[in-house]
Amino acid sequence: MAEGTLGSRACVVTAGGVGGFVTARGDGARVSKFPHLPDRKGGTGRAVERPPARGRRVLTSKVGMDGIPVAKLAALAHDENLATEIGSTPVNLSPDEQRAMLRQMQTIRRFEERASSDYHAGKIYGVVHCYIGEEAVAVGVCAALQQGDQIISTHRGHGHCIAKGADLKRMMAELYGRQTGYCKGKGGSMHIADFEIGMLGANGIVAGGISIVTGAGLAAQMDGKGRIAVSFFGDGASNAGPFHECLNIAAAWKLPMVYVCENNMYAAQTAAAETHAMPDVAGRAAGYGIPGIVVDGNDVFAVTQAAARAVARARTGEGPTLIECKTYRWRAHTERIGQPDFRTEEEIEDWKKKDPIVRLLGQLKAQGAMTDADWQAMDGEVLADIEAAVAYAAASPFPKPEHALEDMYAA
Amino acid sequence: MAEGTLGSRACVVTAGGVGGFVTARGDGARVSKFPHLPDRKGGTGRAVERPPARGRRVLTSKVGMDGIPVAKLAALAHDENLATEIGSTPVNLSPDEQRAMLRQMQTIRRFEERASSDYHAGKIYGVVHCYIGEEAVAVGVCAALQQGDQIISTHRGHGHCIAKGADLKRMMAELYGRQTGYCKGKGGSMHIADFEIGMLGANGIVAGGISIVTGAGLAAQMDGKGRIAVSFFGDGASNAGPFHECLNIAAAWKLPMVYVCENNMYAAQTAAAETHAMPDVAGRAAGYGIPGIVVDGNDVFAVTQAAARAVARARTGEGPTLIECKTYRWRAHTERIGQPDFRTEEEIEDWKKKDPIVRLLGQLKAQGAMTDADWQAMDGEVLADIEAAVAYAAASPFPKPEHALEDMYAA
Amino acid sequence: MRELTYAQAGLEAIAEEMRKDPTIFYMSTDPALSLMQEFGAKRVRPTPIAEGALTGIAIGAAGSGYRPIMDWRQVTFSFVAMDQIVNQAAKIHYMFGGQRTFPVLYRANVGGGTRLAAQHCQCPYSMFMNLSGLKLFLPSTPRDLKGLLKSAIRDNNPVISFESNRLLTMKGPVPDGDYTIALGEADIKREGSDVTVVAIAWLVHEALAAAALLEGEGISVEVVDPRTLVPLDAKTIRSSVRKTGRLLIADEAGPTAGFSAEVAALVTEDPATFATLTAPVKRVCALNVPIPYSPVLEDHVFPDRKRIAAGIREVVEATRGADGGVRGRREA
Amino acid sequence: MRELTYAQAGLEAIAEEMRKDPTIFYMSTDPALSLMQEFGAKRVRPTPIAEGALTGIAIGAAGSGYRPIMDWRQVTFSFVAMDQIVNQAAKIHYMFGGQRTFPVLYRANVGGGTRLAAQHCQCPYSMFMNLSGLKLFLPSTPRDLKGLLKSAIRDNNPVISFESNRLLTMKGPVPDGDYTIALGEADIKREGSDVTVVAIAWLVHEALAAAALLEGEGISVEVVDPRTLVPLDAKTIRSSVRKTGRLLIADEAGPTAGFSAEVAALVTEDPATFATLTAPVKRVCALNVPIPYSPVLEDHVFPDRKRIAAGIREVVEATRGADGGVRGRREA
Ligand SMILES: Cc1ncc(C[n+]2csc(CCOP(=O)(O)OP(=O)(O)O)c2C)c(N)n1
Ligand SMILES: Cc1ncc(C[n+]2csc(CCOP(=O)(O)OP(=O)(O)O)c2C)c(N)n1
Ligand SMILES: [Mg+2]
Ligand SMILES: [Mg+2]
Repeated sequence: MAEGTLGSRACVVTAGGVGGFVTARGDGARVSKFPHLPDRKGGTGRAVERPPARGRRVLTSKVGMDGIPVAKLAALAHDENLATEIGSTPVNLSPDEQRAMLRQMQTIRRFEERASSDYHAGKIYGVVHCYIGEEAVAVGVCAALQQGDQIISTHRGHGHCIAKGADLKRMMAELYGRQTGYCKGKGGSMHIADFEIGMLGANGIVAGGISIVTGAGLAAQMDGKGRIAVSFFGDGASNAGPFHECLNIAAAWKLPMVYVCENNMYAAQTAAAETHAMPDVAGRAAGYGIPGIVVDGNDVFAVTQAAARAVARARTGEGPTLIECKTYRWRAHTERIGQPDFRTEEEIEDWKKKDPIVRLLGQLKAQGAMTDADWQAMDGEVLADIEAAVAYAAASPFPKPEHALEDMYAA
Repeated sequence: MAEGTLGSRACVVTAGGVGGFVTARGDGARVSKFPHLPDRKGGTGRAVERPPARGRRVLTSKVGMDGIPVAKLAALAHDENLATEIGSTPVNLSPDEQRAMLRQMQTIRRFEERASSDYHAGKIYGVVHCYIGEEAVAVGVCAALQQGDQIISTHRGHGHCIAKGADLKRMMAELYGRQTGYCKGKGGSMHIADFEIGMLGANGIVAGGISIVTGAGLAAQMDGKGRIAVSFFGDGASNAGPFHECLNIAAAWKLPMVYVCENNMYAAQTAAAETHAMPDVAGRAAGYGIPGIVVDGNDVFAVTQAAARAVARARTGEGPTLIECKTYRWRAHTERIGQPDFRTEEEIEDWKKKDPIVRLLGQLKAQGAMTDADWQAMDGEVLADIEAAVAYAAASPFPKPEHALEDMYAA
Repeated sequence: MRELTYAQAGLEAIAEEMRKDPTIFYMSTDPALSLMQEFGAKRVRPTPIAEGALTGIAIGAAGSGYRPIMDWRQVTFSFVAMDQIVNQAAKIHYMFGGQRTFPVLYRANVGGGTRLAAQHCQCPYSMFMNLSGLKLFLPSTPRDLKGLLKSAIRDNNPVISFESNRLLTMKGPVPDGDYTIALGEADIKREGSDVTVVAIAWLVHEALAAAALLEGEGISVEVVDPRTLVPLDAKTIRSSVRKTGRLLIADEAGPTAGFSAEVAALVTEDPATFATLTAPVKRVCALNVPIPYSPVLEDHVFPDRKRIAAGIREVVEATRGADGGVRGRREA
Repeated sequence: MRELTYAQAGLEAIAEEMRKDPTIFYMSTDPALSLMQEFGAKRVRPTPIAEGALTGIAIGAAGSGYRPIMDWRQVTFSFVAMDQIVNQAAKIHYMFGGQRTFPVLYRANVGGGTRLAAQHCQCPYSMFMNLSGLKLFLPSTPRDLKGLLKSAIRDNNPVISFESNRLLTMKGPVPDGDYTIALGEADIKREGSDVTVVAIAWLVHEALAAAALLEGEGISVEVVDPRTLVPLDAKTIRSSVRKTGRLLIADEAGPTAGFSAEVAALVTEDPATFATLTAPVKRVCALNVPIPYSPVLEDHVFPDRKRIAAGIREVVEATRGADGGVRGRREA
């Protein structure tokens, strides 16, 4: 880790072997190695103990991501635009827009609360992966996009769908396995998609979507209409081949791409600290010659500012950016019961205190843009939307068995 | 690119968007973007013109790799051992050892000159990829290894075989498709291997061997006997998924690995500048928290010093290192005729002037460790060895057709 | 005999072998807790999600004296590792002239019924059958799984253990103590004289159910479970067909160039067996589509006891005598 | 008619389509020079060696209005892209309920004869046949290749064009002007009455040579070239067998669960065709090994006209009457 000054401009760079979070201002760089890493003893009550990992140092440093500056830039010294500070304040967002973001976040949460309970009630099949706790990432990134921009999602896809503007009714109908669902019941939670709005699908293969959306980015570049494409993926996916192949191709071809790593510090039951030697995935950007940004993924304004800069870069032909959003999932990896979860109750509770929705609500209240009554009304509307979606799904017919043979080949 | 000082120790780091070569001393960092990149006009006479590449900037900066310090360390600020200077002088090498290195390099060259002419004479089948011009890499790296260490090679494997100590007779017999060859005629040039000496095979799939040898590294770690493993691969392979997956795993698990990228600036007909946004593959090491070293791959002493340090790290449990050797192949991608080669005659000639054998010979002469007569005698011996290998191969029987059914399953 | 689930029998086989042989180690993105607890994180390794590299790492470790087990979990995740499977694992022994042995065991869950849709439900073992250099099995009972896994772990070649999602929680008798089941040996799960049903995995149980049903209709069904896909026990299959004169193949995979096609070919290319065939060969397989999510759709895609029974009736019908009795092959 | 090589016919198809349709672009680690020169580096892209990503990039671009062509070159390089082929390309249209079309063409060279050994010589098309969602073809002549490539480029589904290494330099007549050959239509390359030989790619030519040879022995051979593997023209194959009563399948790939097994099954599961079969089905395929390097070994592994001829004699022998004459199917 080296820190220096290039001319009068603040500059911070990460170097091999260290990394960590670094403020963009160069004042008092804080280096943390895997903050929030649980000690892997204990367990959440529902989880069984996992043997300690391979004798590798388990760092429990609690240097957090609160406070300001909340966004940290790595390896951005060369890019003046990006190296300016990203803060936890709304930039170019009207109160209405900010409220809309809050509402979207709450919609994701309420949608998934319902999906989870309907899953446990046997009305939704297979598996459901909840995004609860990570809502600021999808909403923050999608707020920086325009119609015509395309995104791709992961197995944990409801949040991305809703943030990109998908119809709750058709989403819920898909989860219910109905003919009126987005995929006519052929996809379910892991394959929810709405190509009309540029949501190229949840994907059941970890890192499986990164290449596809990079192809959408290539198409956008060839079109020359200033459209861009965004790949969402997890910390787990960042260790898979397609991450590397696509970042390299996008960098070499200057594709209008934004790669958003949702680092919730776990891939299913495996902690990122066991599979990454470095805490920051964004530190890999430098190797491809592109900016890597680390941002507090529970701060929707910071996320959207980071995204806006990356989107601007992409739209103006400067090429891809890697944004790493540090966040956390509140629920187990999937809603299936009986799966171990090695995270501690304490860690989960800590993160619940950083609830991105509560935070945004607090900011809106502080601005005077929202009262408690407004919030209650908003939540009531959101709940009504979810109810309507459920009612629609429940009233929709199942596909007919013979529909299984449809949609095989396009005409 | 930022440069600074951490305490009293020289430190240099590469940052996103720039990179390039950086001296380990921090004095006068030189940044070059794709040195030696041809302008892709012209052609070598045997080659047809290739349309200029995708309108992307084609940089022809001629900042070279000559002069001292010839080795450049990137992103090593945290590692005192590695950040010390690597020079073009023999360290811990007796004159005999130095002469042995020269002889090995000349053996590779003479072996391939013969393999090429026998290929064109129809005595060797399929395809032959020549390593001529890159001999210092294999010999320099393998000189830093011990028996019991394992290496894996690429489609361009003769040099690695010879440097690891393979028997020329069995090598040539394999190329001749004979029963006495290393693989009983089942492999040929692209699958030459000698597991007894820890040469785990040439591999016909680009990046295909990286994972396998990483498994050998894992075995070495589990054995706990201080053995290590080395992966050779090209600049082309550095863009493939296994490069990323393996470097990450090796870093996370601290495997005793050395990853050696032979950056000859082309993958078949495609220039690295078209497929890499950054000139240095070694700059990717930082993202995994491991050292990345750029070294003049035509300087056998520099290569072997870099390798020795990486090997020491691996042997003492400090984990993997990525070494990038800048080098050049003199011949076309393969010996097959009719394949285009977009490199200019000028570029090829430039590199021939940096002949690693001539350079080492000069150094030995300067030391007084070698005379012209010695050299002639040595070359004569090498040629005699090759002749003997050819005679052995030519006198060996072809396998019987029914041998095709042998070696299918191990007992 | 004590009863274990299919999943338990698999874990027991692995734990028993790991206790005896310190060169065995296990890798998976999320390995079973019981294995991690017993053997610790050095021998049971949670890995990054990089199945491609890990599949190759297993090969390299195998060539260096270890006996790695790489658990891909859902078979659909193995496709990211296909280069290492096809170009490396399957070829490495042969291509290098047998210089080293590569004892690797890969595990993969296959099959539907889980409502996990196209990217988690698939039965692609036939794709691997067309390769040369791997051994493959797909057991239908806890007992078979345990015995085959033990043989595979001790085998000096790369072996893939395909394990059925639908059977994971199914219980069955498992003998005490150490036993193995040899790769390449079919098991006749039920004897019969009118029709041979060759079935694998879950469909063995569906075939047995169909056989029980048809017993009441006077049709005697023999159920042959090959258990191992490569090498396939053509001898047992053919001799069963020579006895019954009729063949139905039941497979949870689609038919095209699949296991079912191979069995059909093995029988019809063998002159002695072909001569005894009294009815066309019948394949009862999944519909030729990716697996859909909605239960209505998924259940329609897969074959089951009903379709097997209907198929058996059809095969028998094709050779039913004018008097309505089932004709034996000799009368045909 | 003018003559072109197989390789030239392929390039001509692509160039002609690219001239007409600006949404077509081409990616390959080392694309053909003629294409780069004509269309420039935006439409004919030399890529990093990252076939996995590029296979997916093609899918994404296809879903965004383009018609990409991704040339894997040797089929063995496609295995690094298998996840994108199996889990994405083959499933994406169906899994998302047909929301978008994905018109991608993949090209892959298959087959031996090049002395390039196991990692460059393989005929794994059967692995892809077992999937649902792709179309596949493997032509035997320059004319067929050109016509099929044009159909494939215009098709709205992912299609794989398997192209034979052995035929690249083979010349054949190619009509002038624009023409297409529909996917899924077999071609009877030679008519005959005693035996049906279903052969693909290079083995069509070997089968024709065998047929010419056997004409002198009084055996009349019909050679059927399916050309397309998925969808496979079962109708033409079955009706040929119903005419001849005998079937031999010649494939450069190994037999197990392969194209040859599928053809055998298609014929023997069809009651009307099965009823006319007078001899066991015969498969003439590659030996079941990875492809070795040494010419002696490689040539031994692959089937050829001699093995096909021997196989035909065997099939005919199996049904030769006591008088030594070849029995027609009706007399059987
Ligand atoms: C190639 C592949 N391997 C394994 C899995 C099983 N799996 C599903 S989600 C998951 C963890 C993904 O972690 P991450 O990318 O961090 O995303 P997160 O679940 O944390 O959002 C795993 C291992 C899979 N779907 N695909
Ligand atoms: C997966 C794969 N894709 C493509 C090829 C064809 N191919 C063989 S060598 C080569 C270039 C390799 O370049 P590099 O890694 O730089 O090694 P070099 O030949 O320069 O030594 C290519 C594209 C292959 N063998 N494997
Ligand atoms: Mg995660
Ligand atoms: Mg190269």
